Amino acid sequence: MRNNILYGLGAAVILLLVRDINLIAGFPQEASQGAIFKIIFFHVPMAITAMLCSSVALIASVMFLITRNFKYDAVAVAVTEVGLAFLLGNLVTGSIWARIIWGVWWAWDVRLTSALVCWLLYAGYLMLRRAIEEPTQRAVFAACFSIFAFIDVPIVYLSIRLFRTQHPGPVFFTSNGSFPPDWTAAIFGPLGTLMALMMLATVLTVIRLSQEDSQRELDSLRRMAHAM
Amino acid sequence: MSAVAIEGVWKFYGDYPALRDVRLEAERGACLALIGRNGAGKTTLLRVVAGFSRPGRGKVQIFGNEPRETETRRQMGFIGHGISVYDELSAFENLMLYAKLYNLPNPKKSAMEWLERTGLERVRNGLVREFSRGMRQRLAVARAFLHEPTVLLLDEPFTALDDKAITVLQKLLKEALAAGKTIVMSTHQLREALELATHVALLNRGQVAFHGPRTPEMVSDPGYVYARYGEG
Amino acid sequence: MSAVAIEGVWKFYGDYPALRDVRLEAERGACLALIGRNGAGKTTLLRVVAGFSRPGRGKVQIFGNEPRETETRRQMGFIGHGISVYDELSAFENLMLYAKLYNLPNPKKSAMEWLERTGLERVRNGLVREFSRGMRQRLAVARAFLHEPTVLLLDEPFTALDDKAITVLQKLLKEALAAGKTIVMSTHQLREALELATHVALLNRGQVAFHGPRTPEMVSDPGYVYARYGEG
Amino acid sequence: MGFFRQALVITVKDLRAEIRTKEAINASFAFALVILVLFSFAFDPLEDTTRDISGGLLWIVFAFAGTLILNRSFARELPNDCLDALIAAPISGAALFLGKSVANYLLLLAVELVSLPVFGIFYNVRWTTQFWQLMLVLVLGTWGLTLIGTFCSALTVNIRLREVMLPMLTYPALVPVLMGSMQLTMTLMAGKPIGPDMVPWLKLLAGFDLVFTAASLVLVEIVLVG
Amino acid sequence: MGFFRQALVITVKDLRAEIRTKEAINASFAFALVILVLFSFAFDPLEDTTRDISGGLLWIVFAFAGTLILNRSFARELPNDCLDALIAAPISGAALFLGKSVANYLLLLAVELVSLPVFGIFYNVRWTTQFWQLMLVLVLGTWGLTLIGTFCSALTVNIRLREVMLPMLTYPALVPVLMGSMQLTMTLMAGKPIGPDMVPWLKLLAGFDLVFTAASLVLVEIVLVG
Ligand code: HEM
Ligand SMILES: Nc1ncnc2c1ncn2[C@@H]1O[C@H](COP(=O)(O)OP(=O)(O)OP(=O)(O)O)[C@@H](O)[C@H]1O
Ligand SMILES: Nc1ncnc2c1ncn2[C@@H]1O[C@H](COP(=O)(O)OP(=O)(O)OP(=O)(O)O)[C@@H](O)[C@H]1O
Ligand SMILES: [Mg+2]
Ligand SMILES: [Mg+2]
Repeated sequence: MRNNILYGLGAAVILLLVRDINLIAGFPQEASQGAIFKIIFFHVPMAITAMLCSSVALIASVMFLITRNFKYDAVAVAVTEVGLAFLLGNLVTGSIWARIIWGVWWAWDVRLTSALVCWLLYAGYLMLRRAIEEPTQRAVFAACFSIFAFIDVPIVYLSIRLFRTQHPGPVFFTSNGSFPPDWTAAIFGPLGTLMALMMLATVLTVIRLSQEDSQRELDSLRRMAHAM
Repeated sequence: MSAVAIEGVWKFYGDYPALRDVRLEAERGACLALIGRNGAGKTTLLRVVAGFSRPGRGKVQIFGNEPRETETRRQMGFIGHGISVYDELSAFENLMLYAKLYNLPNPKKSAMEWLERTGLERVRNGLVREFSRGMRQRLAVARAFLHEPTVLLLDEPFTALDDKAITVLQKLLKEALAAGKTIVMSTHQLREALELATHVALLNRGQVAFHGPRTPEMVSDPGYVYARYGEG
Repeated sequence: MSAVAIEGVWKFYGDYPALRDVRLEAERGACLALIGRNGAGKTTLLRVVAGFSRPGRGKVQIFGNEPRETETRRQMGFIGHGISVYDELSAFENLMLYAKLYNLPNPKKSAMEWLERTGLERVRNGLVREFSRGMRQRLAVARAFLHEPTVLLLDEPFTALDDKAITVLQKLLKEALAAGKTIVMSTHQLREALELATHVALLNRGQVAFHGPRTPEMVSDPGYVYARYGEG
Repeated sequence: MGFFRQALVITVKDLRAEIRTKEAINASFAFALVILVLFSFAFDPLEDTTRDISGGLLWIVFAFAGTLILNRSFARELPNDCLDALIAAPISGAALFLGKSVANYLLLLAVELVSLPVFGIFYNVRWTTQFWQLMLVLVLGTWGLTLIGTFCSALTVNIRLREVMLPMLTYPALVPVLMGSMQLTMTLMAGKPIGPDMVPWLKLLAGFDLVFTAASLVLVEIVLVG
Repeated sequence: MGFFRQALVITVKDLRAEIRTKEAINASFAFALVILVLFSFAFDPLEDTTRDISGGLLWIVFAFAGTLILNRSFARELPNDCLDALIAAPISGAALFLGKSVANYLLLLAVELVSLPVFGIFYNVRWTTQFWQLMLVLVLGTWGLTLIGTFCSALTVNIRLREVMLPMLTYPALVPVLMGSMQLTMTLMAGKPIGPDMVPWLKLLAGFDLVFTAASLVLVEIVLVG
C-alpha cells in the first residue's frame, strides 16, 4: 500500500517535470541574459526545497529531543540527506549561471558563501553521525548539532535582503520585482517546478526513511548476534 | 523506603538492550555487590543509577527521588575508573573545588578533615601531578566522601589496586556501612567484594539472574553464585 | 642459558629511579610472576624486557640476545593493557597483518589456525569494532600467540576479566608452559597468577625484595610473600 | 548556591589550572605567530592591498589559534574522568558550560590582545585609530567564537576521532561570526568608523551571540547527560 | 622480509583502515573547503591581486587540511595500544615510518588533486596552463609536508597534550617546504613556466625532501623506542 502510493507519487513527479520543462521551453528568451536565464526555474525552487528540508530537520530534531522517539531521528537524517542533494543542485545551477553571466564560477558574496557554509554544516552533521557508534548518543548529539546548524539558514535567506550582494536581490513577491506573472506561476504555481521538486524530495525522503528503518533492524540483529 | 530502588529499568544501545527489566533494591545500610561477566551491564547499570545516562524505560529512585534532582545528587558519591581530580591543582584545591560545588557550609573545614582522614594533610599543597598512584587513589576517595554522601556507587573499586590499597578502601567502606550509608558496587574481584557485601546481584546479559542476601557459602567459594545461577 | 636474564637494570624517569639494579632470571619453561604494590615498577620492567624502552644501566638478554634484535623480537609475544588489534579491520585481516609482519612462512594458514584455536573462525570477516569484549580479548590472545613466541610477556593479563575468561587464558598459558615456553607476567591478582607461576619475584619501589620458586604456602595464602618480604 | 556562583567556581578552576601550566595559552599564542609567518609568505605584508585585507587575516589567526584553547576546554576533563564528577555534582550543565565559556573567553581575549600589537608590527597596520570600536567588535566576535568552540568541544568530548571531527564541526559553524567580525574589522583597520552600511553586520554579530548563548545553554545539559 | 616489503605491509594496512571509514580523508577535504571559505572573506577572490597570491593560499590550505590526515597517522595506533605490537614486531622503525609516510602521501595527494579544481573554480584561477610542472611541485612539496607531519605525529604520539603540541611543532617545521612550494606555485599559477630564477627554489625543495627523508628514517627508531 505504502509502496503503491510512493510509485504513484514518483510517476506524478515525472509527469509534472515533463510538463514544466515543456512549458518553460515555450517561454520567450529573457532580454539581457538569453536562454540561460531559464535555469532560474530550477535554481530557485531547489534552494527553497533545501531550506524546507532543513526546517523539517530542525523540527524533527527538536521533536526527537523531546520525545526520544527514534522515528524522528530517522526523519532528520533522511530529510537532511535529501536537502543536501537539493542544495547541491542549487549550488551547481547557480555556478553554471554565474559562469555564463558573470564570467566566473563563483563570486564570494554573502548569499553564495552562506549557502556553501550551510552545505558544509549539514555535511558535518552527517559526518558527526558516522563518528558516533552508539545509536542513542548519535541521535542526541546529531539533533543538537542540527539545531545549531539551522542558525545559518536564516542568514542564507536574509543575506540578499540585508547586504549588498553580487547575487541578485529579491525578485519574487516584492513590489519592485518585474517578474512576469506566468513565469512566477511556472515556479510557484500549483503545478510549478517548486511543487514538483518538493514532491520529489518527499519521495526521496520516504525511500531513505525505509532504508534507515531496515538498517536499524539489521544493526540490532547484528548486535544481538554478537552479544550471544 | 529503599535507599536505591531500580524499577524495571531497560537501557538500549540502539536497539540492543544492555539492561533488560532490571529490578533491584538496596536498603539503607546495605552493600549490594553487582557481579556478572564482561559485558553483562554492570557499568551501564551503575551509570544509569548515578544519572549519567537516562534509562530507556523504567526508573531509578534514590530515597524516592529522581537521580538527576539536585537534592539526590548531593547525597550521591560516585567512584568510576578515573580518579576525577585535576592534575594541575593541589590536593587541597581539588577538595575545595568540590566542596564549593556541593555548596558545603564550611568548604575549608570539610576539605581539611578529609585530607586528614585519608592521610594526605602533609602533602595538601602538592600538585596532584606529582602524586604517586596510591596517593591519587586516596585523594579520589576523599573527593567522593567529601560531601558525606549517603549512597555510594563504585565501579570496580578494587581493580588494579594492590592488597594494601584494597585493605584501606575496604576499611573505609566498612566504616561507611556502619554509619548507615548504602553502597552499590560492581566487581570482578568476588573475594574482596563478598567480604563487604550484604547483598549480591548477578547480572546476565542485562538481566538479573540472581538477587539475594549474601550467604556464608558465597564467601567460602566465590564462584558459587556463578555456578548456581549463571550460565556456567 | 636463561630464557630471560635481567642483569642489573636501572631505569630512570628523570632523576627518579623506577627500577634499581633489578636482577632476575627465568629459565626455559618457567613462569615468573612479578608482584608488587602500585608503582613498584612492574610495568616499567616488562617494557624494558620487551625492548619498548631502554634501561638506563644494565641489560636484558633473551636467550643471550638483546631485546631489540630482530631474532629476539620474533621469539617474543607481548600482551599489554590494550588488545593491539585494529577496530577497522576484520579479525582475519588483523591476524594476516601480523603474520606478514612476522614473516611467517604461510600467513594465511597461521591466521586461520589461530582463529580456530580461539574460537573465532565463524566471525573471521567481522570488523573488530563490532566485537564484544570477550571476543576482542580472544583475538588479542590469538595475535600474541600467532607467531609461536617462546617468551611471553604479560602485563596484568587477568585484570578486568571475568572468571570464565580468566579460565580460558589460564588454560592457554598452561599449554604454553607445557610446550616449554617462558612466561613473565605482572599481576595484582595473586591467586590466579600463583596457580600458574613456577617462580615469584616481589618488586618493592623498583628493587627486587624477593625472588625464588613458588612454594605451596604462597598458593594457600597469597598474601604470604607480601607479609614476609614486603614492607608490610 | 546561585547559578552564577556555580559558574564562577568552574571559571576559577579552569583559569587556575590553565595559568598554572600555561600550556594552551602559550601554544595558542605561538600558533598565532606561526600562522602570521606562514601568511606573510603567501602575501607580501608591505603592499597596500595586504593592509586592506589585514582585518580578515587577523580573524583567521584568532580562529585558528583560539580553537587550540577552546578544544582543550572539555578535553581537559578527560584524563582523570573528571567530567563524571562534575556531572555528578549538584550543578546544572548550563552553569558548567557558562563557567567554562567565561574561562575560555578570558584566555582568548588575553591571547588576542597580545597578538594585536604583534600583528600591527608585522603587517604594518595602524590598528589603534578606532580603538574602542575595535574593542567592541573584538568583544562581540570573541564571545561568539568562544561559545561555538566550547559547545563543539562538549559535543565531541566523548566521541571517537575527536581531533578530526572538531575542526569539521567548529569552523563552518564559526563562519557567520567570523564573517561579521572580519567585515567590521576591515573597515576599522582602514581607519573608518562603523558607518550605517556596516550596522547590519554589527546587528548580525550581536544577534548571533544572543541566539547562540541561549541555544547552547539550553542544549548543553542534553549533550552532557544524554 | 625485505625492508620495502615490510613498509608495503604497513602502507596497505593504513590505507585499508582509512578507506574503510574514510574519516580522515573526508574531514581533510571538508576542512580544505572551509579554509577556502574563510580566506575568501579576507581577500576578494575576484581581484587580480588575489590571483597573484593564490599559489600561496593553495599551500596554506594543503598544509592545514593535510595535517588532519598526518596527525591521525600515529594517533590511529593509540586506541588499542597497537603501537606496542608494531614496535614489538620484527620490523624496523624506519620501515614502519616509511610505510606510514607512503600511506599518508597517497591520501594527501588524493585530497590535493580533488582540491585543485575546486580551488580553481572558487578562486577563478587557471591552474592547468603549466600542468606538468605544477604536478612536479605538488609531488615534491607534498612529500616534504608528509614527512614532517608524520614525523611530528610520531614524536608527539605518546605525550600529554598531543593536540596542543602538534601544531606548535609541525607548522614551524613546515615553513621551508611551504616557502619553496608557494614560490614555485605562484609562478606557475601566473601561467609562467619555472625559469632559471626559480630553479634554486626547486633545488631547495628537492634537497629538503632528500635530507628530511634521510634524517627521519634514521631518527624515527630513537623516537619510537626511546
Ligand atoms: C553558485 C552560485 C549561487 C548560489 C549558491 C545561489 C543561491 C541561491 C539561493 C540559496 C537562493 C534562495 C532562494 C530564496 O531566497 O528564495 C537563490 C535565489 C535566487 N538566485 Fe541564486 N545562487 C547562485 C547564483 C545565482 C546567479 C548567478 C543568479 C543570476 C544572476 C542567481 C539568481 C537568483 C535569483 C533571481 C533568485 C531569486 C531571488 C528571490 O527572489 O528570492 N543566483 N539563489
Ligand atoms: N557506549 C556503548 N555503545 C554501545 N554498546 C555499549 C556501550 N557501552 C556498553 N555497551 C554494551 O553494553 C553491554 C554492557 O556493557 P557494560 O560496560 O555495562 O558491561 P560490564 O558489565 O560493565 O562489563 P565489564 O565487566 O567488562 O566492565 C555490552 O554488551 C557492551 O558491548
Ligand atoms: N612515563 C613515566 N614518567 C614518569 N614516571 C613514571 C612513568 N611511568 C611510570 N612512572 C613511575 O615509575 C614508577 C613505576 O611505575 P609502574 O607503572 O612500572 O608501576 P607498576 O608496578 O606497574 O604499578 P601498577 O601496579 O600500579 O600498575 C611509579 O612510581 C611511576 O610513578
Ligand atoms: Mg564495567
Ligand atoms: Mg602496571
